[in-house]
Amino acid sequence: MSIKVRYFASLKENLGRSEDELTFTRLLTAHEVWNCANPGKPLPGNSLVAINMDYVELDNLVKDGDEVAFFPPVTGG
Amino acid sequence: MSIKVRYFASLKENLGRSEDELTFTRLLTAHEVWNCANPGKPLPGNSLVAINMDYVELDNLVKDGDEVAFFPPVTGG
Amino acid sequence: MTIKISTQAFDPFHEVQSYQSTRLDNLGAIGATSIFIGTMRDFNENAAVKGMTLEYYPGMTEKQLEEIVIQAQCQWQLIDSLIIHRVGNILPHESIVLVAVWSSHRGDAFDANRYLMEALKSKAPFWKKELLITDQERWVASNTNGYKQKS
Amino acid sequence: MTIKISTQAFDPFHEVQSYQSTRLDNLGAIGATSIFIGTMRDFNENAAVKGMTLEYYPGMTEKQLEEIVIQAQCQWQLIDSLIIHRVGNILPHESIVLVAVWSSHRGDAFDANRYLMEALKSKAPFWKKELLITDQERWVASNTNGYKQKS
Repeated sequence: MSIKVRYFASLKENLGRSEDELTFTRLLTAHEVWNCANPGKPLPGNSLVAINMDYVELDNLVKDGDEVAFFPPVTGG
Repeated sequence: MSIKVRYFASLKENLGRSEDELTFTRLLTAHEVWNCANPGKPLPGNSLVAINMDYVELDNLVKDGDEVAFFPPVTGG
Repeated sequence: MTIKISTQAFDPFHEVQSYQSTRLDNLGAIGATSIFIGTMRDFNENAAVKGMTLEYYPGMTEKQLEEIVIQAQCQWQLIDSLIIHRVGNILPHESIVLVAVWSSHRGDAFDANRYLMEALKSKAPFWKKELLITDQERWVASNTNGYKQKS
Repeated sequence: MTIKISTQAFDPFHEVQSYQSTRLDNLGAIGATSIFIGTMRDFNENAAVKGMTLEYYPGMTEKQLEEIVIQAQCQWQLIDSLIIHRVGNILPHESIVLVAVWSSHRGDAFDANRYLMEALKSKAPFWKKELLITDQERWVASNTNGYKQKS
């Protein structure tokens, strides 16, 4: 199962990279994807999560080919 | 006591005139001013009244030199 | 605060832009601009309308508008505001009213603009007489309450 | 409905006027136009700001904005709407966001515009990083709720 992970704004800056391409053999939640991609770095509590550009909860399951994005609260407008 | 009375919009059109200059010897309310200026023509119930360009109630007293105005509900904007 | 009664057609975008560039000196404080433009429709209450005459009460109209703006300034933090209202003979598509509010924050700009429009429609002495395409004339009876939810 | 992400500075008045004259064909139905312009201030949270960078999520930002507009169209009767949001490097006084709503009635125009702005600020993936005059950089932590009354 191949997953694209994207990071934006302060999350991206803190991690020092904007995306990961990951391969898993079992179904994971979005939160587990973060933990596998960033071992030892807990996801900041106010982070937002999107799968394929729709907002989801952290316990949503990620499917093969999905794009998972993590980012801080939005501040546009 | 000299009073200027002004009429606007449909009230003016229905009366066929836009103002009256009236002289009274006693204190009158705005409503009495209307009745004296327009005998037999009751003031339409939704009319608004202003004295010297401020909204007032019908039972407000009118002073010498005041401008009393009667007009229908406003419809600007 | 600027209030204008205009006997001529006016371009609301030009008016706002020109006011902003010539009259406002603390542009860096402006975070939010809320603009409302009321335009003459070619229909009203199920009738086609081809023209309108807007009557007002010179002196009282300006006085009431000033009081409305002062009330808004007491309730919200505003940098400036501009109100232009058309009078006289008006054609469909022309602007009737412009209310522009400049503020640092959007809540103030939105709420003050809305307040100014509702207060203007309920307190400023203007009266509309419509000319229908049937050549019949009719006075508009009363303004609706814009805050009320439609069913 | 038109949504634009702009990497260049834009003139909100020119954009609204040009959209209205070229894209709207039923002008006679328009009675109310509500416009909101968000502008970059030269201060924020007690610090002087000399520049800003606006990041976004290409694809998701447009998708979320479209969903917001569709929600507004379900709740209010709208003739058309235009949203422009700036991204990239921005200077004080420049426009960040434009929301314009055309409707027959003012209640719809006001309420939809307010809804669009609040929804945009809470849902559309944009992130602001401020450059202070001290040359320090800082991410804006979160947007306020514009409906909330200030004390």
